[in-house]
Amino acid sequence: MSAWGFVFLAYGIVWFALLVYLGNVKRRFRKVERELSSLRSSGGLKKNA
Amino acid sequence: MRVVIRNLSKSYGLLWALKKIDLDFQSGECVALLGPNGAGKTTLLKLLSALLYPTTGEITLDDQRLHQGSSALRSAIGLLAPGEHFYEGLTLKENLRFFNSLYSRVKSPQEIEQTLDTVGLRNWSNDYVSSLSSGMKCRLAIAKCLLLEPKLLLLDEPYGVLDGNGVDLLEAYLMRLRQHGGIVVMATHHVSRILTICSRAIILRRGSLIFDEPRQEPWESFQRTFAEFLPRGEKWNS
Amino acid sequence: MELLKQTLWVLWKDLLLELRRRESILAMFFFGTLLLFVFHFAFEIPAEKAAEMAPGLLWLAFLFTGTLGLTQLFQAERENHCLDALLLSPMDRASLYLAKVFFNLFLMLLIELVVFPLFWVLFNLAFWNLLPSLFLVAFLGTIGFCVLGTLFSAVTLKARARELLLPLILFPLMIPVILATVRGMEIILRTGKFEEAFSWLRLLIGFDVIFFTVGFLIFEWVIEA
Amino acid sequence: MAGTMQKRGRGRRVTGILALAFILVGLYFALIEAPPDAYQGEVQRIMYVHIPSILTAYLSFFIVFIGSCLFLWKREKRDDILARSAAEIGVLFTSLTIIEGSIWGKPTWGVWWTWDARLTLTAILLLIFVGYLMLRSLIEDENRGAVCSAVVGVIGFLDIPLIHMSVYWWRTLHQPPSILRPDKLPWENVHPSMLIALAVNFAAFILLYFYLLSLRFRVGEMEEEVKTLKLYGGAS
Repeated sequence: MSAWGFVFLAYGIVWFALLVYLGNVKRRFRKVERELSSLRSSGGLKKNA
Repeated sequence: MRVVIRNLSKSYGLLWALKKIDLDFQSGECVALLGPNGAGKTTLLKLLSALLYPTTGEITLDDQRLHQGSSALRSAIGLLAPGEHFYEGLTLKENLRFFNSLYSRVKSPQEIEQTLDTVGLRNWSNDYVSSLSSGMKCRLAIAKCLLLEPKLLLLDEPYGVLDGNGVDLLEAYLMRLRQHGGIVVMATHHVSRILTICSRAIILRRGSLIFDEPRQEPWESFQRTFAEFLPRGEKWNS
Repeated sequence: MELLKQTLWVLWKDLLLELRRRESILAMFFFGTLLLFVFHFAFEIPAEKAAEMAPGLLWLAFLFTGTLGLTQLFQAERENHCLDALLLSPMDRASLYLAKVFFNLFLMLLIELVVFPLFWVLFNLAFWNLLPSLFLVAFLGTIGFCVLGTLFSAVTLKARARELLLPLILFPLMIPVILATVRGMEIILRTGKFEEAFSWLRLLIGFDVIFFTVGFLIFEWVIEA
Repeated sequence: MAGTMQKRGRGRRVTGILALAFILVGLYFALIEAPPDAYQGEVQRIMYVHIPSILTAYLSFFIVFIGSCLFLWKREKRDDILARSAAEIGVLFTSLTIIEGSIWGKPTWGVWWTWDARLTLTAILLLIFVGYLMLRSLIEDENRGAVCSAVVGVIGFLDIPLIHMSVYWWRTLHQPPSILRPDKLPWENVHPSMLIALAVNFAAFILLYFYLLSLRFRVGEMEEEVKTLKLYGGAS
């Protein structure tokens, strides 16, 4: 492994991991946003009234 | 002594155990807390004894709000849960001495001995609590209340374990407590028993208050409301 | 004053229960000695290196024994909802913390009083004259362990997998105590002079004081949560 | 309430774009502009990622401390969500720091892991973070979990200086500080563009951190709102 190999390995892991985490948070963001809008529109579930 | 409950609700995760309860207890009252299983009776008792804190609303004792720091208020509150609140490894006398010291009540050993005698546990006073039957543990709980003299006494289904003599003992004590200006709140399923001594009845269903009236002799409204909670075929004459 | 009285009463209760059942003290004692044997088989310590490895092995044994004690600390309160009984009473929650710290400290010191000489005998070490000063270092370390351990024993009281969670949270935070105690003992063994280890002891005393005050203040919120 | 939501949303997008810009510029400086180090050569470029991520890890631990203190004091759900989000991102950055540290260590010392003071400290920080998140997941009761995690957050932070002191004393005991170690910044013959690269990358990491934090915080807030809606929806 040449010196550059290590550098790219380090940079690659860092930015890949951050990208994956960003995607994960974005996905959770959209999911909870959808859930929220559906809840707000139907005025809350009447499940356990 | 006055207990005011305003807009009290308690939720566990996504479920409401109690929804918007408003109650007002005066000195000398004996309140029967009735309702099916899971109606929120035990939750209400725990909130009243400051073991749980409300999600919304508040409870005030003599205009002092019950919150986390109010340790002074707690010396006036007693919770009688049969079979609980005692160290199995200690003897009866040690348990009583220990809890007396926590409530900083100064009671001489003779007084403790004498109280144990009144509840009929004199010859077990040096035995371990683990060797007692559940009925005797309930009597020990009564002895504890006799010594700690709470103003607000909460009871969680004491009738289940007490024998005839024990029930008389308990009801005599409750009567004396009410005469001294105390308040009694008892959660129970022994409806016929509690109706003979209570001054007011409250029915909870799924966390909501559906009935709250003082006792009167021909109590049709109570019978109508409570009929659905009686086991099939049982008819009782109040 | 009230605080002290209640602390003494809770301590009296705990000691009485422990005297009668003797479950914690015996379990911790035999577990400690068992660890010594296990270390002996596991490490094959040559005679001359025994002195150097002694502090590390000893303190490791106390750490695990202490954790065993911590998981049992609130056991009496778990039976019959006795914790609710204590919370019902107007007692000062901090006195419960004080009582439990002293109780666990008392148990661990008792164990250390026995396991220390036993370790010396098993690994036939010399330096018997150094034992008192070594024990003082271990004493300070045990205070640090009990102060933080009691708080985390209450923190994990109602958590699932409580016995696994307690060491997982406690040990990383105990690293200053582990390093200070073991290094302190090692220096004393090597140089034979107690003064040499003063820098580590100051760190240890700082740890004890800081986390005693923090634990004392925070305990009420944890136990009532 | 809705007004501030839009403002915070826009604020977040701006930090996001800024972060992206700084990252690109930082990459350019770190990989191309800055000269290789006189001793270590190209591999020293990992420092431009390693040092900022350590600082971000410690920053996130500080935010967990702030969130925990505020929560213990005022018991507002908002502070608890802040602490939880910061801890989650803190775990990410701490583990990245350790990975980079060992990648950097391999060519310079020939081993993936050395008990070097800084690597050990980051590993301990990660263990405390993991303990924090594990505790929260293992306590059923919402409020109790929040209070107990806040306690771990506060005590963990107060313990950091003591851990630092003991680990550094322990390190100097064993290994005299050699010149060429990743944690020793080669200040003597530093080239100005190296400094710029470090500064830019540092800004990039901080901006990215706050972008991720506010995004994760928003997710936490909305999850909380969903819970209250379900709760109050039922009871109204």
